Amino acid sequence: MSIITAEPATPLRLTGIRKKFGGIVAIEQFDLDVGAGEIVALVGDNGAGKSTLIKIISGLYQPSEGEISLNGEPVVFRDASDAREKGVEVVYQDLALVPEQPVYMNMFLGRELTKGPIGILDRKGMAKQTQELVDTLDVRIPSARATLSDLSGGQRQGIAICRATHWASGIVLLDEPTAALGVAETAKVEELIVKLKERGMAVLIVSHNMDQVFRIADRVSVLRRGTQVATKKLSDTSHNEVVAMITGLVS
Amino acid sequence: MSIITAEPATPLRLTGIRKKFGGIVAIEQFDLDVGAGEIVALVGDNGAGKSTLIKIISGLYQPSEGEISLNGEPVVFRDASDAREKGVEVVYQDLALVPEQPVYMNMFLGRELTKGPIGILDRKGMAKQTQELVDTLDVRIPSARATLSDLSGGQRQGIAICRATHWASGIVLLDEPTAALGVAETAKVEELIVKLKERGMAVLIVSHNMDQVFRIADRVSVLRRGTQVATKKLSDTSHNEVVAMITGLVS
Amino acid sequence: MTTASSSAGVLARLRGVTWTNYVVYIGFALVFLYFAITQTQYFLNPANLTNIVIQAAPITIMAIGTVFVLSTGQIDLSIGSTVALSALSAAVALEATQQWWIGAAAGLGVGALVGFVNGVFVTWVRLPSFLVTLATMGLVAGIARQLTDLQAVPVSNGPFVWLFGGGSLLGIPILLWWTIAALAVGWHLLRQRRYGAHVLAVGNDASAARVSGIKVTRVRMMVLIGSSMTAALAGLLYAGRLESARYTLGETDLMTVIAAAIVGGTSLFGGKGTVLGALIGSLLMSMINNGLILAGLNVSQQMIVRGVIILLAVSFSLRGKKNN
Amino acid sequence: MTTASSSAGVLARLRGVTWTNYVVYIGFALVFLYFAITQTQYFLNPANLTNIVIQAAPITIMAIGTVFVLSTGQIDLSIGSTVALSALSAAVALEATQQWWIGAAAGLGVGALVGFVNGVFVTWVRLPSFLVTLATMGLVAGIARQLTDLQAVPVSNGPFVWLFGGGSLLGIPILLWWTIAALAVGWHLLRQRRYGAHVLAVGNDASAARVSGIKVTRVRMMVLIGSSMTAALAGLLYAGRLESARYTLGETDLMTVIAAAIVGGTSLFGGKGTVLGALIGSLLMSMINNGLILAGLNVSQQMIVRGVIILLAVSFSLRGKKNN
Amino acid sequence: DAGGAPSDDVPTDTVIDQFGTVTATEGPNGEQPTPASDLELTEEQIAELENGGYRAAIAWHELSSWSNAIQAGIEDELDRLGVEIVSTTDAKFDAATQANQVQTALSLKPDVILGQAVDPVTANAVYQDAVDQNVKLVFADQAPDDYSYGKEYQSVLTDDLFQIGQRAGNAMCDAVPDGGEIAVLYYDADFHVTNFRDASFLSTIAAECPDVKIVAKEGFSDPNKAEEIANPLLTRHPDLAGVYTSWAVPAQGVLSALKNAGNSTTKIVTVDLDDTIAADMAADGNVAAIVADEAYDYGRAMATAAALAILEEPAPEFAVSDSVSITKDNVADGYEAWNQEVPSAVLDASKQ
Ligand SMILES: Nc1ncnc2c1ncn2[C@@H]1O[C@H](COP(=O)(O)OP(=O)(O)OP(=O)(O)O)[C@@H](O)[C@H]1O
Ligand SMILES: Nc1ncnc2c1ncn2[C@@H]1O[C@H](COP(=O)(O)OP(=O)(O)OP(=O)(O)O)[C@@H](O)[C@H]1O
Ligand SMILES: [Mg+2]
Ligand SMILES: [Mg+2]
Repeated sequence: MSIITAEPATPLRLTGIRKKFGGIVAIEQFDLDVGAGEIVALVGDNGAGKSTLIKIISGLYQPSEGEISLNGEPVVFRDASDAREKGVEVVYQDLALVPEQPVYMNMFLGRELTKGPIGILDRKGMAKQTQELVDTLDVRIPSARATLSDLSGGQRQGIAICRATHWASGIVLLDEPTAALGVAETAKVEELIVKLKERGMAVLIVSHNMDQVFRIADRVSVLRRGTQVATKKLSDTSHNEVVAMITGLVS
Repeated sequence: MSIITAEPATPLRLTGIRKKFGGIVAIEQFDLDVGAGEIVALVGDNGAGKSTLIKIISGLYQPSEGEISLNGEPVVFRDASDAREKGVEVVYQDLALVPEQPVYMNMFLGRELTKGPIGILDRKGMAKQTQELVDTLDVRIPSARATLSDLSGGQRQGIAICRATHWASGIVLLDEPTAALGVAETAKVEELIVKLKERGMAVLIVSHNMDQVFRIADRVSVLRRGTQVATKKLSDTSHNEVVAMITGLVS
Repeated sequence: MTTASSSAGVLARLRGVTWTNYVVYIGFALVFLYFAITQTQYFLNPANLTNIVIQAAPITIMAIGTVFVLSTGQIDLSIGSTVALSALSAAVALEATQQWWIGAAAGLGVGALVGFVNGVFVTWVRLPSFLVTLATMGLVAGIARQLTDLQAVPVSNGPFVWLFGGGSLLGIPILLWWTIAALAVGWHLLRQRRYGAHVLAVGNDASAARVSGIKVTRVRMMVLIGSSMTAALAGLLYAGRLESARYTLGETDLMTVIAAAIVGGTSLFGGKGTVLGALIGSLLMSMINNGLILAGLNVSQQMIVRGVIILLAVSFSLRGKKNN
Repeated sequence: MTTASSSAGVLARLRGVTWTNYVVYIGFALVFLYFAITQTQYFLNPANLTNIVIQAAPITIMAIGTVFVLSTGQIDLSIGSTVALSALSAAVALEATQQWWIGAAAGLGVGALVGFVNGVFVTWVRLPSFLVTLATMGLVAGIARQLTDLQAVPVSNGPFVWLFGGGSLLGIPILLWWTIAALAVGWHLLRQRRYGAHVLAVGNDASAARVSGIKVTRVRMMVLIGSSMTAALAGLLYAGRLESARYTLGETDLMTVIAAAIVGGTSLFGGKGTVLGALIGSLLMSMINNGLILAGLNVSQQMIVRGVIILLAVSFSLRGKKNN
Repeated sequence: DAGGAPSDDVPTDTVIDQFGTVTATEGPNGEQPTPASDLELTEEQIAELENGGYRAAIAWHELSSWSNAIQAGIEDELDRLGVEIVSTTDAKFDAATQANQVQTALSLKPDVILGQAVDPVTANAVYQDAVDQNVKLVFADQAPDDYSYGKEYQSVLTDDLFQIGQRAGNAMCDAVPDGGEIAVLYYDADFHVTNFRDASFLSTIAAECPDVKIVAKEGFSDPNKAEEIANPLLTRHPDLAGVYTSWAVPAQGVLSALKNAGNSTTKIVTVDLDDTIAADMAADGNVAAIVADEAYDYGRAMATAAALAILEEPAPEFAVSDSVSITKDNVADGYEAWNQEVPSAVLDASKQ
């Protein structure tokens, strides 16, 4: 692990993260740096602890032990708004959208546009911008004013991705962002992620799709049953080696 | 479309299915037969209408027009229990599990095991069987008595698949069943689906994963923006042709 | 394609239309028509119609506060006793100072305090709002009884009585102005401001709201304070109109207020609220009470017929809405 | 690794332990201890302790019915007036026939009917249970008032009074037996039978329950009938104990019953219910009422202190439970 | 019009019509009244009480400013006699609650229970435990139906309900012109005190000013919502000369309806002292007269009866307290009857 020098501090650093739920240890010990303009993939079997880690970084869970630093500064998030204020944007696996609200409201939730001197909600503006954002992803939705719960699974995931990437300013966490997406939509989202990287974001992506990992990530970190097995440059490893580390068939 | 003869009737036949939500037409017109011992894949972009079709067959939605026949008999399902009683088992995209109940309860919901002369719930028996079922799928869960909402996304999907396949007796509908699963778990589930086919079930699977479609399905039906583009034998088509039909880049 | 399935298609199309959201007005219209026909002479008398609206004023205002509380998935049972404590505090303060604004401030201050206490226990101690407000309901009622030892307190301050009771402006009774103001503020907050969007989001899915950066705790606190403040305002209106305050004021209003909100289309389980609906709901209740008295029924008969009318009116209004 | 984060770790570990589900008993124990210490002489008297349980009997029984209703995500506001109508019907039937079982059947039959009407409007017409039961609450109360024209009706049938009021068996008061029986049946239904699993599933996620083949409509109907039947039984118990029936019986029980269920750990929003918790909740309420009278406080003070004690007891019990 | 016509008939089958024409206050079993002011204790009796360490429990059917005035009388007198009040309860008009409260209070081993039963039928069972434990019972207004004097209970004290109704009736006759129309707002519940008083009011009107027409009898169950009843009443009978209400709380609603309709001619007569009603009367408002009982002395008489019961001395079977008619001219008399200062609000009102 590098010692902090005069060079720009690492956007995201995790040190000795550990998480227990009651008696169950979900994460044993986890260390990782994600640099600016870097995409790190987090892979592992079902129940390995990937989403738990994402939720810890985004302030939804508090780690049982360990430390998170953003840009060299240790931080303690009491809740998700804390993390969000520090520039952490997330696509959660369970999406975390509000089902009975219109799509545009979900897109702007907590950051609604207002207009006029007394700050009236700008519903029209939000709907328009939402449509534009969704269009860039090739995700077709019936209307930006549709109720979220009427959308298909992939459409909802598209909304969640649009929301996170639109507001991204420093760190982006993506938990299986393309799981519900079609072929074309997935390609568009991968493009988008690469663009985030080019804009200098630190991206941490969870994926079960090895092809995807090899297509877009710079490094990969493997979790197995809560234990961090290894963190490697993708150029230094192979498809088979990663799968072997995930399943534990080769150590 | 074949005329019904003396040979065993088709397990599942859809004729002229059409579905509108208010002003939106989700499915224009859909016809399909799924034979015994056959796996048909249903593919299409996000929002194409795949899940809507699954929900129509499983009795959750009523079609605006069209007819469903099971084993040659036209049926009208008022709700999901009707379909279930006729032997239609489903893995829904949004899983349809009860979050605050233990895993084993979810596995046996609506068909709980009982014991003793007055029919007391056999919690122990259900937990034991659940653990066994989940083990065969390689999905690791903390415990069969864990609360469902504490499970990871993949673990939940595993439970939903176990439930549907365990009770399968005639028709199995799977809506993106491996979207949240890891590499090893996906392989196991594909194995299981092939076994269902070997047991003579009619299987309809929705998937965005073309490799998977080509690995396990016999035929594929393509939906684009609610319109049925084509239904083909997989041996008569290619990866590229299917993708082209999905995206509509080649007609 | 059978006839059955295509008529099902028509039905499905009809159901899809969003006017189902507005049919609560049908129930209202039906009840209105019923009384207009059976009790023409008295019911349609303009003074009588004005009375219906004016009598509904405190209920309407509290129902607006309750819309916000229910929308966040909470409930406030303490509003009834807050009415009494606010009215009594105002009356006592008026007696001591004879300054209308001190009386008003005393009443509203009491409301804010009750709401704050509710909020603290709901958000910091994280107790169910039902239990917290049930406890404070008793607590506040006890304090109201203690305050003047069960004595009613006259209110004789002219400006206060004008402002909260008998006054009128541009020929329109002041209670109507208060109703209009509460509606405008409530509607603006719920529909036009971020606050309203956050209220609905918290009630619909609190954890999704939380990860979207909404201060869930603060929203829950605010709606509880708001609800108590509407109850306090209702207390002032009772005090102004009756020119007196008593510990029994508001005692029986709780169910009417919640019913008004729910009849209007607000969900008891959060995530759905409408301010205009609360007005309709509250007018419906007021109209039914008025019509039944005009019909000359005794109390028992009124209770029976009221139950039947509510069932019918609501059946016409809400039937067919999906309610999973 | 800072001290702060490791002490947070300890806290997190403590929170993870499932005993948080059982701490409602802590609140109960604390209140018990408080009265045992401050009112030793009178409170701990065995006769007094028996009184607490016996007085709680109707509330406990109704709370058990309410646990089922709340568990499915509904609410039944009509129980209070069903108590009165059941008691009066039983008393009138007894007067006419002097057969204890006809009286009991009349009371319980009325309960089943009210529950069925509630169920029809909730499941077939698909109205919110809050509105339906609010309407039938008034309707049933009106009928109860009409039935005997506000007159109280004495109950003099020996077997009836023994069975539902003053009797005792094996040295244990009959009301205690009823409580035990209701607990056993309620616990068995909720924990040991499919029915209970379906009730919780419907309340937790109705659409998931539906696709799992659960007859959601039937479950909703059943719990409403069950709830009215517990209210009817409570009515019989009141009639037996008071050796008379009156239209005001049960009028003030509604909130106490719901509070007992919720204090016990049942959720107002469905999906979570506990029968034993309802017992504890109801005993807690009964104990507080008892202790405050013994403490010699005046009525206003009783109301204030009751509110404070409920807040504190519940704070100790429910604090720290996750409540998203 | 079909709907309106029947509603113009004045009902004759209400809870206040069940008594028919009443002529005097007597017990339900024909007990003859003794004046409450006759109750007295001897020096020896007082001494015995002071040294006895006796205990009393008070069980109200419902609390109000009236019961407060009584309670004050009871407290002062029992205090003087050295009898400790160990509990006070409010049954909120619920018989089952009262049963619980009496049962609980018995744990405190009182020597006597004073108070008012929710109703005489349910009260049989409510007080049975007390009877069994030989606790003495002194009731306000009515004893349990099946109880007999000197056996199960020791004394009943009551207002002269007939006199109150009669005073109210006479006040109404004075307040409205000959041939005027009046309305009655009665408590639509089975509650003896108000039912009987209202019956006496009706009888008095019929006897003393038969040309005054009773054009409406409206029942209420929620006294806080009387305005909702008064408004339609005024719509239907715009020429009302007077309104009688069973007690002061509903009168408040009527007053409000009149004020808001700008009506200063319709007169109100009601029962029970109430600061707000008294203030209106003092300020020459709509309220013409109030009838108030001598509640404080009533309370003291109850305490005295309780003391006699403790000492196993005979207390009167049926003692009756007086009442006063209050108009603008003698407001102070009313407050004296309740042993209270005339509140400044009422004094101010009378100066205007
Ligand atoms: N709130 C919780 N309480 C208890 N156990 C939990 C909780 N959340 C997660 N777990 C457990 O922790 C483990 C890790 O879960 P996590 O969701 O992080 O897995 P994951 O790696 O994201 O899996 P998937 O690929 O299936 O999404 C699982 O065994 C899960 O059951
Ligand atoms: N209940 C509903 N009300 C209104 N519109 C709906 C409803 N359900 C689905 N739709 C619309 O119908 C279309 C088809 O949805 P469906 O869920 O069937 O898509 P899908 O093919 O399953 O997509 P995905 O691959 O993203 O899961 C979408 O545009 C969706 O917005
Ligand atoms: Mg995950
Ligand atoms: Mg889908």
